[in-house]
Amino acid sequence: MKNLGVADRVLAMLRIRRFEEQCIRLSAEKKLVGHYHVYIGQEATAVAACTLLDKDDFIFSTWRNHGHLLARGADPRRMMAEILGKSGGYAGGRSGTLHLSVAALGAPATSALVGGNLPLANGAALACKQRGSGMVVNFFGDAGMEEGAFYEAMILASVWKVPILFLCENNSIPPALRKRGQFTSSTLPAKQLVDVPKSLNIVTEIVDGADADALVECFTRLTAEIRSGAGPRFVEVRCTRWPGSFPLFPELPDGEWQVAWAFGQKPDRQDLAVWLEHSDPLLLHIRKAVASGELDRSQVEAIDAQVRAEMAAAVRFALDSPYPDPQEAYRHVLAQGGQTR
Amino acid sequence: MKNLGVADRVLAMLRIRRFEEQCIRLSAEKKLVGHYHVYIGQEATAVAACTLLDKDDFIFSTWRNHGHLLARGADPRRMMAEILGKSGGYAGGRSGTLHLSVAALGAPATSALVGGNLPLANGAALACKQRGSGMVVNFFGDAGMEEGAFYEAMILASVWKVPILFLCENNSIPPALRKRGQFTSSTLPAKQLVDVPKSLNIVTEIVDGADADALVECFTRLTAEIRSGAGPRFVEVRCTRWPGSFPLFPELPDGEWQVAWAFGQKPDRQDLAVWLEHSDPLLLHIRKAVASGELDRSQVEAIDAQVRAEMAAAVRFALDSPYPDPQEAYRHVLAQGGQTR
Amino acid sequence: MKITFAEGLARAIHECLAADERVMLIGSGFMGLNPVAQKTMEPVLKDFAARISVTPISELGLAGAGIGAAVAGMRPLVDLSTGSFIFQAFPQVVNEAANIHYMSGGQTTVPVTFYSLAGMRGSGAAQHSHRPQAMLGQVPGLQILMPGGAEDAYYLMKWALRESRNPTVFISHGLLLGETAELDADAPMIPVGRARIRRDGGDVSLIANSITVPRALAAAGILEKEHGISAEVVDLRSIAPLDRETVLRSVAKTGRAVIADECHRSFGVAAEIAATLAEEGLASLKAPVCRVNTPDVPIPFSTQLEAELTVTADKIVAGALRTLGR
Amino acid sequence: MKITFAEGLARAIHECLAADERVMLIGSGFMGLNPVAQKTMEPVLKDFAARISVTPISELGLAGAGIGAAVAGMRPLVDLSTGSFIFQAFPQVVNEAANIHYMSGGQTTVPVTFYSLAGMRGSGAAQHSHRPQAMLGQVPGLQILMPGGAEDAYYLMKWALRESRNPTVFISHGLLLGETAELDADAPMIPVGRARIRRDGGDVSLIANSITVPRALAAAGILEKEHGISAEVVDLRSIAPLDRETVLRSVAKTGRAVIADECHRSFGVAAEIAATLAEEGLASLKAPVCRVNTPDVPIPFSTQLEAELTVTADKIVAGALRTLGR
Ligand SMILES: Cc1ncc(C[n+]2csc(CCOP(=O)(O)OP(=O)(O)O)c2C)c(N)n1
Ligand SMILES: Cc1ncc(C[n+]2csc(CCOP(=O)(O)OP(=O)(O)O)c2C)c(N)n1
Ligand SMILES: [Mg+2]
Ligand SMILES: [Mg+2]
Repeated sequence: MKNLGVADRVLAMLRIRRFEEQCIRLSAEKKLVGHYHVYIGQEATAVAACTLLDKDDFIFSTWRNHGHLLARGADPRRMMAEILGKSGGYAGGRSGTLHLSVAALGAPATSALVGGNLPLANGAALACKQRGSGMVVNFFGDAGMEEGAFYEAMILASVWKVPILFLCENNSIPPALRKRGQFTSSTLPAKQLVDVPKSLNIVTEIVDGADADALVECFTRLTAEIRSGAGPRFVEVRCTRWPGSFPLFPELPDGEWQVAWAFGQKPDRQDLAVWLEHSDPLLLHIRKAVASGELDRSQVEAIDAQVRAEMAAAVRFALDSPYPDPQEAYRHVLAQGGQTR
Repeated sequence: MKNLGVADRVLAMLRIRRFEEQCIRLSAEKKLVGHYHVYIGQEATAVAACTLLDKDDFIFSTWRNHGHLLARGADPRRMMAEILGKSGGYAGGRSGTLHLSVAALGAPATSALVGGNLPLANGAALACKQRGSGMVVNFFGDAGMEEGAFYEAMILASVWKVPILFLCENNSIPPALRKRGQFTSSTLPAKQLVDVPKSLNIVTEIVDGADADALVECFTRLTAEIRSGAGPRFVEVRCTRWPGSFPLFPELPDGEWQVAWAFGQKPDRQDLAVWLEHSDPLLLHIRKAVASGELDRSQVEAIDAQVRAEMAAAVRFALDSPYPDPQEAYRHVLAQGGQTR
Repeated sequence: MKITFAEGLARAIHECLAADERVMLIGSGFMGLNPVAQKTMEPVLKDFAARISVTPISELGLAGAGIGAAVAGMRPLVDLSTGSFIFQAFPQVVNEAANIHYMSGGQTTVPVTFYSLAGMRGSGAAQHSHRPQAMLGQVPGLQILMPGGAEDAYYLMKWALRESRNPTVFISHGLLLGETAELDADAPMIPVGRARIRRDGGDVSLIANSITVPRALAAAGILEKEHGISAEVVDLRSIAPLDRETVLRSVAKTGRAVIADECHRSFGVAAEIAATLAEEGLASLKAPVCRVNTPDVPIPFSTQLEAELTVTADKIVAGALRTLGR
Repeated sequence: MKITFAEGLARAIHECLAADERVMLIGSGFMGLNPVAQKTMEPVLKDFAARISVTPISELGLAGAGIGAAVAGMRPLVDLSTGSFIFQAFPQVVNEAANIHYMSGGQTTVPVTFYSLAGMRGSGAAQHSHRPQAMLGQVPGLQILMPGGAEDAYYLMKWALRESRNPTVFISHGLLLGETAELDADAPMIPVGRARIRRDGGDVSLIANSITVPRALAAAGILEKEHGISAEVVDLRSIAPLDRETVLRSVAKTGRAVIADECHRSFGVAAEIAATLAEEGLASLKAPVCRVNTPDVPIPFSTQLEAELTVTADKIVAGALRTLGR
C-alpha cells in the first residue's frame, strides 16, 4: 500500500478533472456520441481509495467510471479512444464510456446497471477470500441502494465475511449536511443510508467527499480492517453536486477549471463560485496544502501544465485512432480456447 | 372489524390443524401429489390477523397458505378439492396447494416464490390508498427477507405510505427466544429481522406466535394505525417449528392432535410433548381459556366434533370431485372480453 | 391529423387517465433521453400528478406494484424505462403477472401494462439495447404489443389502458419516438392481434414489427424504384397474439418471405415466423425464407460496429433480392 | 459402467473439485426434492465443504457472486435450483455474465456455470415448471448445455467446470435424474456444440434435447415396431452452440423433421430449428416440419391437466406419422 504525497494527490485529482473537461468538449463537438457521465466533484474519493490498493486487488465501477479508472492508473489515451468508440480503446470501441474496464489493473468488469456491480464485486471478494489474497473496492451511486441487488449483496457479504469495501458515492448532498445530518431523499426512505447495511451487521462510516485528507484517513483505516479479515465495510461518501451536472448532458458552467480559482479569483457564475468555495475537493485540497506550506502556486501550475499536456495527448491519440473495422463487431462474443468448436 | 370469542377462536385454529392433518394423510395415501406445506403451529397468527379484516381488505399468501385462507373464510371442501387437483377446486385444479387463492374473499393472488408476493401486496395497498378504502395483510416467511424483492417492497411501501401490514412468520425460533432475544440465522445476518424494515423507516414489532391473545392485541393495534393512514407496519411473528415439519414431507409424529393433550395427557414422542407444552398456540390457548373458566373440556370436545365432521365432508367432497376434463388445461390463459380477437 | 409516435403515446395516456379513474401511472418517464418527446408528456404530468407514483430505481418492486394494483382493481401503467431493465422485473412479469389469471382458475384478472422503451437506440451499448420481445413470447398469459407507427402507438396504448383485461408488455422504441403518421382518433382501430398490411405487393412479403416497419417500408420503396419488385409489407403490431393467418395469407400470395426483426437472430421473433411458414406455409414457399436480424452479438458501443449489426433497409432489400434469386 | 444422470452430475462435480482448486460451489442442492439423487452428492459435501458457500435465498446475489468470482479467476458452479428461479437472476445472467467478455474487448473471461433444474417435473404447477432455454438462446455470450442422458450429464458438466472459458447455463431436468446410461469416463467426449445421433434412421428425423431425448427414443421404438418406420434421433446436447449442420444433414437424408422440445410452442427451441430448416434446408423438406411442444399455456398443477400439455412419446409418434402422410 502506497500513500501519495500532496503534490501527487493534486496531480491525480486534476488529471480526472481535466479528462472530464475534455469529454464535455468532445461531446459538445459531437465527437463523443451518446450519453455519458463525468466525475467532476468526486475526484478525491477515487484517488484516496485507489491509491491504497495493491496489484491483486479489484475495483468495480459504474457508468461514472472515468475517475475510478484514472485513479487506478489507466492510460488516458486508451480511455479516451474507447470513449470515442475507436479501435485504440481498451475494448476496441465495444464498451464506450458506460462499461470501461481495464482487466490488467484489476478493473475487470464495469456495469452500467444501477445495482449491477454489487453482486459482482461481492463475488470477486469471495474469490479473494478463497485464495487468501486481495480485496475489493466497490464504487456505486446512492441510487444503487434502491435496487434489490444491493440488498442481496449486503446479505451475502455479511454472511460470507468477504474482504470488500462498499463505497457508496452519495453525490447530491447539500454542503451543510456533508459531515453530519440526516440524509433526505424522496426515493430512499432511510434516515441515513448507512442504517441499511448496519441492519445487516455491516460496520459503516460516513465521510465528507470534499475533504481528501478525511477520505484518506477513513479508507486507510477501513481497508486495514478489511485486510485483517474483519469482513465487509460500508462507507457513505457525501459529495455536493457540481452545477455543471444538472443539465441532461454535463456542461462547463464557466469554462475549464482555473488554477487561479484556488488563489482568490472568482468565476462569473455564482452557483459555481459557491460550489468551488465549499464543495470542490480539488480546490479545497490545494488551498489547504498551500496554507500549510506544502505546495505553492508555481508548483500547482507546473502540475497543471503536465496534466494539460497529458490530456492534449490523450485527445490527439483518440482522435487519430481509427474507427474499428466493422468485422470487429463479431469478435470477443465468446472467449476462444475452452470451446471445442 | 369483528373480534372472535374464545370458542370461535379455538374453532378457527382447530379447523386449520385438522385440515392440515388431512393433507398429511392424503399425501401419505398418494391422493395428494407433489410437494406441499402445512400451517401446523402457526394457526393463531392467521386467525388473529384475518378476523380483523373487512370485505374490501386483501391478503397475500405463499406456498404455506392453507391456514391463511381458512381463517379468511374459504370453504375447506373447495380448498381440499383444489389441493387434490380436482375440478371442484377453487381453480379447477390449476393451482393446487402452492397458489391457492379465493378472489371473492380478497385473496386474489398467491405466490409460491420466495419474496414473490411482497411486491404484489404492496401494489394492492397502493390501490387501496388511491381508492381510499381497504388495507392489505401480507403473509410471508422469514426466508422472504433474503430476497431483493422484499427490500424493494419495503422501500416502496415506506415511500408511498401505503396501508399494509407486512406479517413475517418466522417459524424456526427456539421457544426461549420467542418473546425476546436476538434472531440468529446462518443465512440472514440481521441481529433482529425487524432491524431491516426499521432502517427504512417502517414501524415494527415482534410478537409471540404461540400466544393468541398477544397476537390479537398486536394486530388490532397495528391495523388500527394502518387504517388511520399511518403507513405500513411490519411485524415479526415468532413461532417454533413443529416436529412433524422436519422431514422433507410433513409427517404426524404421533398421529392426530388430541384434545386430551390439552388436558394433561402426554403423547409418546418426547419432542412432540415438549413442543405441545411450550409452543403449540392451539393447546396453549385452550389451556388458558380453561384456566380462566371461559371454556370447559366438553365445549372443546364439541368444537372438535364439529371440525372433524367439517373435515370429513371436505375430504369426501374432494375425493368425489371429478378430475378436470383435459381440455380445461387450455382455459383461463387470458381473460376474455378485453381482447378483440 | 399528423402526430409523432411520442405524441400518440402521450395523448393516449392522457385520454385514458381522463376517462377512467382506475388508470394510474407508476413512473412517468416513457420518452428516454429525448427532450422533444419528453415535452409531449407535460399535460399528463400537470393534469394527473395525483395519479402518478414517485418511483425509486426498483424495477422489480415497481412491476410488482403494478400487478398488485391491477389485481386489486386498478389499471396501472408501469414505466420500466429502457428495455434492458425489464430483466430486473422478470420474476414479477414472467412468473407472477402472466400466471395469476390462470393459477386462479379465472378468478382474478391482471390488467396491468408494462412500458418498455426497447431496442438499439444508437450507442446504448451492450447493457442498454435489449429487445426482450422474443423472450417474452415464451410466456403464455402475456400480451405483447409492438407498434410500428405513430397511429398504432396511440391505438395500442389506448387499448391496453382502457380495454385489455390481461397483463400487457407495450414495447416502444427509442428511434421511433419522432416518427410521424396520420391519426384519425375516431376511426375504429384494427383489432389487436391483427397485423396491418402497410403496403400491398405481389412479389415478396416483408414481415416487420416496431422499428423494422419504417425500414421495411423504405426497403419496399427501393425494391420498387430500383428493381421493379413489388413488395408487400406486413406490420405484425403485436407478437402475442401473433397474427399467423395474415402472414400465411401474404406469403401464399407472394411465395417469398423476408422477416425483418431487431431481435438477435437465434431464437428471435423471426424464428417463430419462419417456423410457422415451415409448418403451415411450406407449400406456398417458392424460395427459402430469409431472416434479417441482429446477429448473435452483444451490442457494441461504437457507431461503426453497431451499424454493422443493425437491421437496415438495405439489408432487407438484399434479403428480398436473394429470395428472388437475384 | 452404468450410471444415473444424478450420479453423472455428482461424479463430474467431485472430480472437478479434486482436479482444480479454482472450482468452487455456490450452493449445493442440485438434486431438487429427489432423495435418491440427493445421496449422490454426499461425497462432494463431505470432501469439499470448505469450497461450498452457504447460500441465503438470494438468487440474484448468488448468480452475481459466481460471475464476480469467475471474473476474479475462479471457476464457480452456482446452484440456481428450480428452473423458474433463474428469472430472479436474469439481470446478472443475461446482462452481466453474457456481456462482460465482449464489453471488455476480450480482456476479461467469465468461466462461471449456472445450474438450473428446469422443466415440467410433475405437479410443479405454473411457478416451478419453467424451461428457460429458448429465452436464454436470445442471449449471445452464453453457452447453454442440455444433456439428454446420464453420460452427457457427466461429460458436459465436466467440460463446463474444467474447460469452458465462458458463462454457461447447465440445464438439468427433474425427471432425468434417475435415467441411466453407459459411461466410459476415459473415452473422449463428443465435442461440445456437436449433436449426438442417438439412433440412425432414414424415414424421419426426430430432433430432441434434454427430457425429450428419452421420449424421442421411445417414439422411435414405437415407430419401428408398430409402423415399420425408421426414425433418426438427434440429441442436440447444447442449444448454444447449436449444431445446425447435424440437423440439416439428418433432414437432408430423411426429408422429414419432427422437433420435440419441452418449451412452449411459440418462440421456443423448436422454432429456431424449424426456422433453420426453412432457411437452409428447404429443398430437402418432403413434408411440413412438425413441432411437438408444450402448448402456450401456463403449467397447471393437476396431473390430468399437466399430462394434456406434456410432450410424450405418443405425441412424437403422431407427429412423425403426420409428416409421413399417415
Ligand atoms: C437497473 C437500472 N435502472 C435504471 C438505470 C438508469 N440510470 C442510469 S444512472 C441512474 C441514476 C443513478 O444514480 P446514482 O446511483 O446515485 O449514481 P450517480 O449517477 O449519481 O453517480 C439511473 C436511474 C440503469 N442504468 N439501470
Ligand atoms: C424465488 C424462490 N427461491 C427458492 C424457492 C424454494 N423454496 C420454497 S419454500 C422455501 C423456504 C422458505 O422459507 P420461509 O420463507 O421461511 O417460509 P416457510 O416455508 O418457513 O413458511 C424455499 C427456499 C422458491 N419457492 N422461490
Ligand atoms: Mg447519485
Ligand atoms: Mg420459515
